[in-house]
Amino acid sequence: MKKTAEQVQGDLLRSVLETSWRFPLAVAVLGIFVAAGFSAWIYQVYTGIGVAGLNRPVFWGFYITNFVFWIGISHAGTLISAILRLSNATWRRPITRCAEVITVFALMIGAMFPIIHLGRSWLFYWLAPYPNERGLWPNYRSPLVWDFFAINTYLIGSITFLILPIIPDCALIRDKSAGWRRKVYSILSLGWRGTQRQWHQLETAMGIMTIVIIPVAVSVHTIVSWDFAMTPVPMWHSTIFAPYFVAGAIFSGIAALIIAMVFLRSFLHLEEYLNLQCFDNLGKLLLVMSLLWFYFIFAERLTTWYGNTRSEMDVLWLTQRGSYRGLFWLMVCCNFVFPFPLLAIKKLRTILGTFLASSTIVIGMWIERYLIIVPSLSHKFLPYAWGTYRPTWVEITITVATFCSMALLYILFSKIVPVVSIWELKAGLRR
Amino acid sequence: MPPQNRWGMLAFVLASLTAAILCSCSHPRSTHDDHALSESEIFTLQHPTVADAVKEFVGWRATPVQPIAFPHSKHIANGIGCMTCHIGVDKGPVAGIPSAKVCMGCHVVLASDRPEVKKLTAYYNSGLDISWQRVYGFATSAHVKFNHSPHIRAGVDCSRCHGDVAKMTVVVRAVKIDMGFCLRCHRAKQVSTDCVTCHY
Amino acid sequence: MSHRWGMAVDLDRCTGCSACVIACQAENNVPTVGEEAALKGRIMHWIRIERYYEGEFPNVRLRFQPVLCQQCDSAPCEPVCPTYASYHTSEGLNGQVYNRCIGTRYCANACPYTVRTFNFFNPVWHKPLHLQLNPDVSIRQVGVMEKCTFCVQRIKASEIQAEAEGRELREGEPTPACVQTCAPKALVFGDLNDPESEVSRLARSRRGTKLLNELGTQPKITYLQRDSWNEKDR
Amino acid sequence: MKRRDVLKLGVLTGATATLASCEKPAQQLIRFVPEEDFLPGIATWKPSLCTVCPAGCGMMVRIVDGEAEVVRNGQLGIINMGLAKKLEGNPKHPVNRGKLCARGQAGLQITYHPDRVRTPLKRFGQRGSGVFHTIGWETALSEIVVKLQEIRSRGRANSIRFLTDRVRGRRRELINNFLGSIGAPPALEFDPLDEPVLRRANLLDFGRPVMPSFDFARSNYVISFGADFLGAWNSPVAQSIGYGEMRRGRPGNRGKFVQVEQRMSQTGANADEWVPSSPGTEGLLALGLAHSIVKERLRPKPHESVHNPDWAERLTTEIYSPTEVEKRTGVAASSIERLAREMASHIPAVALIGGAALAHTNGLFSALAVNLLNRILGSVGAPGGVFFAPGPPITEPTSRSHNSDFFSQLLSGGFEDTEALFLYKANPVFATPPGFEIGEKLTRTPFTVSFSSFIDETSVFADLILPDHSPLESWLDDVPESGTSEAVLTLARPVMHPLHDTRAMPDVVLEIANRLGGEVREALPQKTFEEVLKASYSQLARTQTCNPTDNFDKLWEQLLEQGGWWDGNCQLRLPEASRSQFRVPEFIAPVFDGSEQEFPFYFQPYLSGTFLDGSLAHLPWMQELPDALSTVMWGSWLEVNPKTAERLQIQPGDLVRVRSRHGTLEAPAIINPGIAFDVAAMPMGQGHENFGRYASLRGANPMKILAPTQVREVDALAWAATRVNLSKVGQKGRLALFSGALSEQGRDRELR
Repeated sequence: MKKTAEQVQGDLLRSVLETSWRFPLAVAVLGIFVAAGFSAWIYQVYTGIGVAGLNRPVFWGFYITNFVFWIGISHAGTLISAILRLSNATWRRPITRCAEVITVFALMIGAMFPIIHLGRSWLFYWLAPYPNERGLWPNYRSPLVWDFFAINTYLIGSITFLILPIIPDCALIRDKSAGWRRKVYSILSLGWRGTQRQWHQLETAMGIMTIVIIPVAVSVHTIVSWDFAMTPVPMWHSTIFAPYFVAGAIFSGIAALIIAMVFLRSFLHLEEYLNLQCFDNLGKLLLVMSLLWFYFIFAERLTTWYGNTRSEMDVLWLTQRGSYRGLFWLMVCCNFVFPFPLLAIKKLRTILGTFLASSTIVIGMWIERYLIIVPSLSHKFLPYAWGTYRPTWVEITITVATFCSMALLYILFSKIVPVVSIWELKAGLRR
Repeated sequence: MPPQNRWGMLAFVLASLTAAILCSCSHPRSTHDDHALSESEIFTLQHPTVADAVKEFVGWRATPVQPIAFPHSKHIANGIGCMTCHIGVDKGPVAGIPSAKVCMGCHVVLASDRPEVKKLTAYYNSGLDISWQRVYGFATSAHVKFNHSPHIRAGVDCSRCHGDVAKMTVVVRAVKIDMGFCLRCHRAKQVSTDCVTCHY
Repeated sequence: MSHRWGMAVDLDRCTGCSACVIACQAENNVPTVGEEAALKGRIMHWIRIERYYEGEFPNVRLRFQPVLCQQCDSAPCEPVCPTYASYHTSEGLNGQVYNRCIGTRYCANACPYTVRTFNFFNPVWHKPLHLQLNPDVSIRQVGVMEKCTFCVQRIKASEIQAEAEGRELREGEPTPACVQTCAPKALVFGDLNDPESEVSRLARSRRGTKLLNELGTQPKITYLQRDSWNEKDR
Repeated sequence: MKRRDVLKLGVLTGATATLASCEKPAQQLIRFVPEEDFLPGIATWKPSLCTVCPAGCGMMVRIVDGEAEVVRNGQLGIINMGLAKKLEGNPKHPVNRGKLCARGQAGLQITYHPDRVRTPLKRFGQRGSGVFHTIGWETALSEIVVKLQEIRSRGRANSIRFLTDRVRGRRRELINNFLGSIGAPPALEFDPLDEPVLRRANLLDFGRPVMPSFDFARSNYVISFGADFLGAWNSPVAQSIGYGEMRRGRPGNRGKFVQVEQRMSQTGANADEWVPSSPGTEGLLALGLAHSIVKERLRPKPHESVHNPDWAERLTTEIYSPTEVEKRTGVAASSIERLAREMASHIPAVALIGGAALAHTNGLFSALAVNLLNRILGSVGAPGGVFFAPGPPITEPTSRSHNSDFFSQLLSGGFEDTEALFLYKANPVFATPPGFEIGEKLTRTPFTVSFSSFIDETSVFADLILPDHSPLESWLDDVPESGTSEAVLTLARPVMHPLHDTRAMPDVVLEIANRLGGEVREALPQKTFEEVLKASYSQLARTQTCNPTDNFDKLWEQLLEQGGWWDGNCQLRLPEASRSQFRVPEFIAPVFDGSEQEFPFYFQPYLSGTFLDGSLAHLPWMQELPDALSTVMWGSWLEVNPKTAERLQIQPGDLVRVRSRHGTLEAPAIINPGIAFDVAAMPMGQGHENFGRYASLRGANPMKILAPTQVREVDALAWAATRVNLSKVGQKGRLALFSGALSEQGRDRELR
């Protein structure tokens, strides 16, 4: 039986207005992990980047892997919801917001890593252009500077994209609550009165953002891929990298979204809203991306193998049958072999099925980034200078901490704002 | 012990551990196989304390306190040129700081009754030199190599960078010498502003 | 006239004695990192002698190949640096401005010759070993990239000397530390803009090749390949 | 727990200087008035000479002023002083002509080494325990004087011994004069870098017990039997310069270089043709070549050059025919004949021998065989050949005694009765097989004084350590023995003031002589070594052969300015090779210690290109310099052929136990394609018990498993005459490799 607008409202506001014992516990546990990661970073800054496992020739390791990974995850939300908004898919209504939230937080986390990874983190601001009498500016030919601008644009964009549809809901909470909470939300709701004019402005704003955000999102991961593709490193210097990275980003993004949704629906009792239909549709999307991913890696590997340049073949074989073969084949299983049946077969494309598939995909995509970065660096052109890389506890702690911080931020967010857009759902009911 | 043995460590253990290290990290880490070395036994660029690091970062430097209140004004007034005492400045990179030996060259007879000169004599007689405190000079993190002699050949007046020392009793840092300061002059005189001219 | 510093490495003369490595270390304040760091592959030498075995016993051959910064004309390390810490100097060297370096290590990835070394920690000297440090070269801090500079401090010194004496630089001055000490004269340094200089002459040799020439980095170092002996040579 | 001892020791030695400084940071230290005048920040170059190996190269030292923490009359303070910053070759010096090897340049770190002995030390507790406490010079000196007087009063002066490493020129003269004047035998020398076998051969053949020099620059063909002449053998810098010219110095004429050895050395790596012969048969191969040249009349009248009838008749016998030689050497007869033809048709051709080839029981035979080959090639004293550096035109320092004497003493047990022993630099405890029991002998010696600047395995037994100045802080002179065609005297004044409370050994000896009084003082009237040098160099002015001058002081200044005396026009011709008649030994197969069944591998230690015999292992620069071939840093290793490793299932880096009849050691394995299947090679120089923080308890010392075998007819250690067996320990060793791949294809992945 179909729920009335009031019931919907109640279900969705519950998470904000009532607090269960689970909330503080989760915050505490995650908080400890995040604190650990933070102190590990302080230790690194104090002692020197050498406490990481990096060396010559492997100058980039876990940190850049995480950077690429999180920027990839950030494609979960904005892009998906934007596309779905454009295509006016109604089933998108309950999921758009939790998707956009992932984008914003994943971006924040991802953007931290280049700074963590710097030899002299305290000078990161030299990436930003600011007038000075030394007449020094950042080097606009450097992909890292492109990154700086792309990521910031994307961050601002997606924050706006997230905030806009939140305003009416904040107004709603304001009206429903009293005391301090009323004060807070009356500020957050930016004087939303729900007048015809305001609704119209919101719609147009969303319309514009939806269109603007898509090219921005694509550009971000394109540029991240160029960090690698622009340098003459075996297996990096390839034109396929830009689309390959974008596809991979959306791939891992959707997977992350599905995982997030599973937790939300169980913890916040949103079973009716984040229902099988959402998972089924997302599952189909995921299947497409999985096939696309496999197509890309196949194309990349085949071209390299056929081209048969010595330096590139060294890396190719190193990953496929050398010391990295274990990781490589695990990645292939995680990203394709295992999820493919789960997503392809209708019977298996259940909530559990999509959840399992997504989990392996997230792991697989992390490994993929690792395998793009480390083997190539360890086997550059002059064999005499070949090396290996092994992460230290500092890198591992920080990596773990970032996953926890993602969860933490998500939980806190769901405490402040309903993770499912109430007014959009109502709008859906009205039809 | 290879790192992967530590992989199992729980994060909150690490938190306390790192915190402990942070507190205990009072002397710079030796990249050599660890011998228990006190600060005085090793030479490194690491700042002794975090505070020092911050000071250098914001470019704050303490004003030097000289062991002897040496009046530049008086000496210049008596017609002693800079290069009489600061030898080598026109030949090489650095301007020499005269040792007590040089001072005594005159002061064994001149003004030997003045209190400050008495201090000087006391130093010299006990075989000691005066530990003058640096007034100018660059932070190590500037990685800059300045050479006086070409500037003097180019006719740059000492006061251009060191202020009007003739009017100073005890020298103070009258000019803030930063990269902007150098560049303004280099641009004006149309001499090289290539980074590697000074930074290597 | 402006200079274009270059080098020639005659692999037929090089004996792999490593004198250049220590000369460089002494001249440029290259720190020793200790066994732990060495195990991690973090030693800091600016020049290394690569050795490659060929064949099987008893028909074994061995090649030595000194590798240092190739001072490329089209250097992959330069465009990628976000802060211009690695840049092209007016005399065509691949400059490395330590104080401008924030330690992205991007240049080191881009360098196909793996000649850039990185200060993973602040270097340490057990006193009084620090008294040997060369005052003409800055001591690099933690988090800073460094590499062979063709002994730019020597270049600058001799330029200032020439300016003081009001003359042009002569052939043979300046000389980097590695070249100065090379007993079999395998390393030759000079001005490529001067067609008469020995280095220009060697750069035109029939045995001349560039390291990883196919990458189009246009190195300023020419490697003269080893010859095999044949009866006719008299 | 052993390491802790070493640390304790390190702390104790550093005591005076560091303890004071521990409390107060540098800027609070007192300042001393500078002892010298200099232009601040402006480098000056002062001549000096290199003492790290026997080559005796001339150096220029770059001096720039700086602030140093020094001890002056008991106080720690800062002083502005000229500091040595870099060592380079002296461009004018005939031996190294402006060039200097890695080891020589690293010598700079000896002066600034943190573990240098900074003040006189007195043994404290057990002999050899390595625990000392600091004492003043006055007490130390008077103690020695009293002891010497006591010994002389008992008429046992002849039981006083002075053991040095290679020390030449006035320092040796001074030591021997001192010993003579107190009635003691001349100083004994122990220098692992020396080649006593070759000296003996040259004495027999040419009447001079001298290391040879080579004129590679003009040779068209060089064949080296095991001599690492581009690495650490004889006069490497001079030889490298010559080699470069031989290769590329003469347009259109590139000389050929052939190396004969079982393990590819850094020198062998540069050969056009690398010939592995079985160990100890190098001499046979040389004779095989000689045989073919004579038989096939490849040289005009080869018999003329064969001065010794023994040789003459033996050469032609069949036992040296290529076919016969092939049987023993494993080198194909065809290639022997080919090589013979090549070298005979590419005159000037020169042969040399050194290293392991001389360290077999039949080393002397091999050396004589190579000398013969040189005679037949007509390259003795000829351009592009082998020659002997002329001696300087002033009185040769009293003739050197070489390792031989020391070894004969050891072997004859003559060392036992020693009452007082003076040690200068020599470190026999480290560099001799345990069979000689030198450690035990030292513990039994009643009174031992060491002039060492470091507490090493030998000086740790001393009762008194009177630290010498570092070479850069001392007056030095030297007479290079080889590597030059000119007569050379290298002379150097101190280039910097001493950092620590040390004194130059010669000055201390003079001081002791002075205090002993009587005929000793009369024999050594001078107060300082500088006076001694000046006195004996004054002869130069009087020498008739080369432009004599009446103004010696002017000449003296010139010498100090230039860094010594040498003169192209003043060549002393090599005396026509004496046709000395001696019984040529028959070829006898080399004898090895240990049965082939139980110990299947020939064990071949070799002089490390970085540490030499180990005397440079304490320098961090040397420890971190990747070995030219194995590319190992901060450790030692064992080299085996890939096939052998495969057979024993040894992976690179596996810890391997090496066992001989005289001991065992463990070292990580390195796969070396350039080594014979039945040979296991290991570098000397690591495995120090006591040698400062960088070397102590690092790696393993191959000398410690060697048999105390003697070379036939020479008092010398046959250090390549031991057999070993190899077994896996079953764990990985610590191995810091620099190289990432063995071959350029990069197929053979290495540890990194």
